[in-house]
Amino acid sequence: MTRNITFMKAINEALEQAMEKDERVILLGEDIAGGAEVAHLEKKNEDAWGGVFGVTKGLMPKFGRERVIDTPISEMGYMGAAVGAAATGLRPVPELMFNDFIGFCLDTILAQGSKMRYMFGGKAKIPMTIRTCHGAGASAAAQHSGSYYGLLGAIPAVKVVVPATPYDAKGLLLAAIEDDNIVVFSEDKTLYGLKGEVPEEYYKVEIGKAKVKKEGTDLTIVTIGKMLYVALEVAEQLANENISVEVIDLITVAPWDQATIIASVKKTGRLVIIDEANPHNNTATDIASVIGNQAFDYLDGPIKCVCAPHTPVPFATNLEQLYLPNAERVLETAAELIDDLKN
Amino acid sequence: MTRNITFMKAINEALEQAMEKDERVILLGEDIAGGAEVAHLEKKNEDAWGGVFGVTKGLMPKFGRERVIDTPISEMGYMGAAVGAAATGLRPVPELMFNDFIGFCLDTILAQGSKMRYMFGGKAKIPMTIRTCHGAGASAAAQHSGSYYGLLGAIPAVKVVVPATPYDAKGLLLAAIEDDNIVVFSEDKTLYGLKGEVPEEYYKVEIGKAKVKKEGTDLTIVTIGKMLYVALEVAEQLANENISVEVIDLITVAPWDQATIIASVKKTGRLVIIDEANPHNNTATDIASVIGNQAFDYLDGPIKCVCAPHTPVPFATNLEQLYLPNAERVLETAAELIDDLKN
Amino acid sequence: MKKIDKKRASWILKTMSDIRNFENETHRIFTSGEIPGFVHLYAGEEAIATGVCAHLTDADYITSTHRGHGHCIAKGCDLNGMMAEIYGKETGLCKGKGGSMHIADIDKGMLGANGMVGGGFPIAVGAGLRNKYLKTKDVVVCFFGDGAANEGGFHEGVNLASIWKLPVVFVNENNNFAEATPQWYSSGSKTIAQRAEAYDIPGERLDGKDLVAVYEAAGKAIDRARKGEGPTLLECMTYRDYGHFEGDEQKYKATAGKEKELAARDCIKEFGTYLLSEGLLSEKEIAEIANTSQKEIAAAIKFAEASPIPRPEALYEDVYAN
Amino acid sequence: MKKIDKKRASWILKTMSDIRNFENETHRIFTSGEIPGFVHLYAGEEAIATGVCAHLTDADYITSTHRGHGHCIAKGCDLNGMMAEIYGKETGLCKGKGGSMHIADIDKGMLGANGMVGGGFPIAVGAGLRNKYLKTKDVVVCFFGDGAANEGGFHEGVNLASIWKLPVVFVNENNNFAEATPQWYSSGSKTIAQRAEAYDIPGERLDGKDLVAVYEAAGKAIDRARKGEGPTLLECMTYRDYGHFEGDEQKYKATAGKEKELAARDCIKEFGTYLLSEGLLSEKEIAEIANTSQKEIAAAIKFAEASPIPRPEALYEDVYAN
Ligand SMILES: Cc1ncc(C[n+]2csc(CCOP(=O)(O)OP(=O)(O)O)c2C)c(N)n1
Ligand SMILES: Cc1ncc(C[n+]2csc(CCOP(=O)(O)OP(=O)(O)O)c2C)c(N)n1
Ligand SMILES: [Mg+2]
Ligand SMILES: [Mg+2]
Repeated sequence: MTRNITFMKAINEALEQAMEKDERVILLGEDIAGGAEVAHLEKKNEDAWGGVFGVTKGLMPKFGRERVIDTPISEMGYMGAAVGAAATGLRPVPELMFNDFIGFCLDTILAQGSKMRYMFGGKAKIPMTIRTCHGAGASAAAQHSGSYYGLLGAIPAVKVVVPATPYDAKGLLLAAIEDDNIVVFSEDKTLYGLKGEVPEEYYKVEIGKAKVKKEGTDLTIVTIGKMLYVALEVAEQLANENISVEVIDLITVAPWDQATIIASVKKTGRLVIIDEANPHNNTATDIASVIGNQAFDYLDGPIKCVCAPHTPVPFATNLEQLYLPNAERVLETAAELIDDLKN
Repeated sequence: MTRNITFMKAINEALEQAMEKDERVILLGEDIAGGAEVAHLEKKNEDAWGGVFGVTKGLMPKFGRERVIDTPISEMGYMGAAVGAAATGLRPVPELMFNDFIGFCLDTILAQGSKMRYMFGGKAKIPMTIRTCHGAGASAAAQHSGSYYGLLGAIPAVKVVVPATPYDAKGLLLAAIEDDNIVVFSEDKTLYGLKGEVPEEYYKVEIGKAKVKKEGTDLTIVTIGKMLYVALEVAEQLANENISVEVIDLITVAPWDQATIIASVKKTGRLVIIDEANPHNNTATDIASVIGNQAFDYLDGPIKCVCAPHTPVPFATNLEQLYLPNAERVLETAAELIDDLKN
Repeated sequence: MKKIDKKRASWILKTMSDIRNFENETHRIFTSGEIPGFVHLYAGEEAIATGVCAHLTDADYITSTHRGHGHCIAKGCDLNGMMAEIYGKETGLCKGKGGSMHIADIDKGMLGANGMVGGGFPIAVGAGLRNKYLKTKDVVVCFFGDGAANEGGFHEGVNLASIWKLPVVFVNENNNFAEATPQWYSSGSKTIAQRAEAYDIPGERLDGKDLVAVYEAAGKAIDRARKGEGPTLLECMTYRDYGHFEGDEQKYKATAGKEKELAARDCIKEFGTYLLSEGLLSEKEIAEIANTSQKEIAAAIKFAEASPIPRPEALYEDVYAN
Repeated sequence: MKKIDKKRASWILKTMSDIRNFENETHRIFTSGEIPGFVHLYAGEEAIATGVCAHLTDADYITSTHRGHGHCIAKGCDLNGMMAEIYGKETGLCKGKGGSMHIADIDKGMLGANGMVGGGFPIAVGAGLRNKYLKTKDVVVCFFGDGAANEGGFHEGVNLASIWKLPVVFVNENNNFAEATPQWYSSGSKTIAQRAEAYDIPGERLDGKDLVAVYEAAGKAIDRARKGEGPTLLECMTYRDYGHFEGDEQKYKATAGKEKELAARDCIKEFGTYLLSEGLLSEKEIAEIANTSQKEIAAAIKFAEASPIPRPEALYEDVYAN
């Protein structure tokens, strides 16, 4: 059965179903339950927080503190512990509260977890899913608003997924937890309240497969995460001008789906990529480079990237709104490609 | 006066001259002197190591342990200390022994040093130069052979330079130390023994400016670090087939020099970029994306990137050689662009 | 260490009151929805920032935490600029680009609130290294929470300060919780002070609600640092009046017992009692200080509200130096 | 803890000899230029890996360091596979893709040598968490150097093991140096053992050249861990016979005094003397073990030399699972 539930609830449900299905799945993170060893909470088997945004709420009461493990503020320690637990047979799902904290635990991913299998000649596998959140728009300022899925996606052996809808969030997270590799599952913190249709049962969304969210013939827009909604807005506006936009939600940032994008570009000849990350060495530029090479003969114009500026995220609300790629900027960019179509 | 000295000596000399010129310049790192508080060394005012490759050899005897500071194995601690010292008026030059250790100290760069100026409304400046080394080819295996200049180059406010010649190494390092920003100075460990002409005196090479190392009209090859020598080899081979290659040494990876590349591509219409980093979200793809956009109308074919494969660096010598971009692979790639020119 | 004379007593009481009023007002305004983002209030812990910073000049440095308003005020940052910053206004200390978690004023020796728990350790070490290298007598105070004591940076930072005998005082604010996680769960050691043993430096746990206790312990540690004798670790037991951040339900807080008693204590009132008993200030003088403080905070709010938002171009400014 | 009976004594002596011979031969071959890369030799420290691993089964885990050959051998890894790995051959334990710094055999409970100093702490904690979660009685030993004790990961790892009472024994190999930096320079604390105080766990410094001392201290700590009583920190004082890595001039080593005396000790000879005095093995038996060991190492070298280099396609394999 399908219900209309929030993005946050979809993630919570995926965690619950993954834990029900497989005893090896454990969660680790700072205050993902909250209130460990606080007597009156323990007595009532209650979690004080359920994560800073409440995403893991209710899981500790259901599965106990053995499986929903509050950690001290020791990102390197518990993220590396997840690597160790995964290498020895568990399927940990650590939470990095904000992806901006990656600088504290990158070694455990970059040098340890992602390389073990290769360095050990194929003997290890590291089935772990790192849940984290990214994105500006919540006035969380420079150190809590970055988008680092692209930085992580550059690491061989690491998969990175960025869901944009409650449906995909649930199905992708279930797929990630079943995956035998390190999968980074990056949630846009401003989407937690977004509602959408989500089946009750256990299902998976394929990692590595992009989704065509709207078919079109004149212009392809590829999006990551909540940039999907920017693209849909743009598509609607351009439809008024009789320009037909194909919108592709990338979903998996690494390894991203070349086939779907190439097929679309062959049709439209025009490509814009929207990525909230800082503009250099990111997923958008990677796509532009690969597609520019693979589909060169089909392109009617240059591939355009619309990204955040090359700056930290500012606190003031008006500046933060300017920081985020929006429909206006995408329309301006698209205009450079479709001028000839307008009449 | 100009002498023929090694890449390593050029760096050593730059450090020496920078320290002579400005008392605020101090060096920090693991065994950059070596033997701190070992009685018989202290008596002779001798350094036991001078860095793991000997790059900083002789600087402690000359400037003392107050300015050439051996650190414990605490990358986060001393790299962050460099940020703190820079924010309060010194010009520290910390050494990260291998760039692969970035996962231990990324926070101090990503979240602290690079963002301070912005977060503080322009009140801070962080004049520090991080010396580190990258690159495969020394049988140093997966955790000591990576190339992460592109990862660092993605961070706003961080400049990244990668010298390919002794001349540029000295002049760039002096420029980096005079720069008021965080500059990552990434040395290819396999170049340390390379000799070249280097002036004795203090001089600077401009950060942000690429160098045309060889002029040509048919094909542009942009290189990073030692990939320059791969390109020069390719250029020579193609010259035999009457194909004229322009070789550009990027030198500065962030922010990289658009103007020089665009000017070249306008002339040649064909672009190959060689980057030893893993292939996704790296500097090569960034260049391909930007140039593909800016110079679209001048391109006779797709922009091609030749990078390391999407794998860790293998230990076995034969595999490591396959891992590295080489002339053969670049020639194959170039062939796709210049087939029409051959006769 | 200077004694608490009348002038000092006034400064301390004023500073504690400024912090309390600033935080109470921020709480009120946040609840009304006018301040965006994450805000962590320092109310309840005033004795620590104030008792420590009473020993510092503008030439001394501090590193702060996400709960940084108190440290800012105690270090002498401008109240108007602070409030405007929290509002995200152009007149803010950081031009509205930092916000509550990143307020800083390097000219005042305030090296920034910090959104990264434990982010201050290495920065403080670096500032201490600079002080030692330049042969100044200036010190650095690194404020950090009980939760931060479990970050690797604590270990690296304190160890570096120890081996290099840096003039850094590590001031732990043990308010019993890191978010919703109690210190007694997250630390292997019963106290944070005992971790000093791992670096052969002095470590002391003390009553962080008692201004005089903090003032004296900090005074000793700072004197020691100025004399070049190296770092000290002080663990100040305290409690926060509000939740971890604005919006926290605080379910984890004790409903009775010792923790509740600690929660009930008011460090400003206690200091007032001390001042009266020592004859340092009169009831009237105390009331006047309270009054002035309230007015200044009210003025800061007016200033912030009347200030313009940043110009759009500010988005691109202040990335690179030069 | 099991006593050192005849069988155990033979295993211990054989293991120590294997390590010594493996390292001496590796030194010889490296000098001849046939082995590439960075190689860090364990010779001189045999008593630690052996005395500790004598208590372990294949179901127990260890994490190792860049100086990992000794741990590998003591944990029962195949000598042929190890030598072939160091040569970068297809028949190596890691198919030649890891090399000296990354030898591993998860089936033997050996979670890998590690090129990152301190890289083993969190991994050991994770394996310990797994053991506890699965309610096994298996333990994890985390070997680490004196230099590694200054990494933040030490602090985070030991603290996590302490609060979760994990079955992890932290075995510090204090060989006086991290590369060319002495422990007495890099650590604020005089001993590493005293850092146990920061986590309220037992900590002990002991003679790491004395097999029996290591065997007994490790036995106690491992028993404690198996019983669910949590982690222990052991600091084993030792010295390496060779330089930090092959090629090191070792200028920093003492030329006289206590350090030089430590350097002169041979833990294998000392253990031999013990065996004779206890009547556990005869001179002849000892000589036989030495002999067998030499032959096995010689065979391992032959095996490695005769083995093929990896197929080119191996470059692309073993990145992703599935
Ligand atoms: C590196 C990092 N990890 C986690 C967080 C999320 N976080 C913010 S405040 C906090 C609790 C800090 O506790 P403590 O150090 O005791 O300071 P307090 O809030 O009690 O003043 C946490 C976990 C963070 N901001 N940075
Ligand atoms: C994170 C990290 N920092 C630095 C190094 C370089 N390095 C390799 S071994 C070593 C010294 C290690 O000393 P110690 O822990 O005492 O072990 P030992 O070599 O004495 O066995 C250093 C600094 C590294 N490999 N990894
Ligand atoms: Mg706290
Ligand atoms: Mg050592």
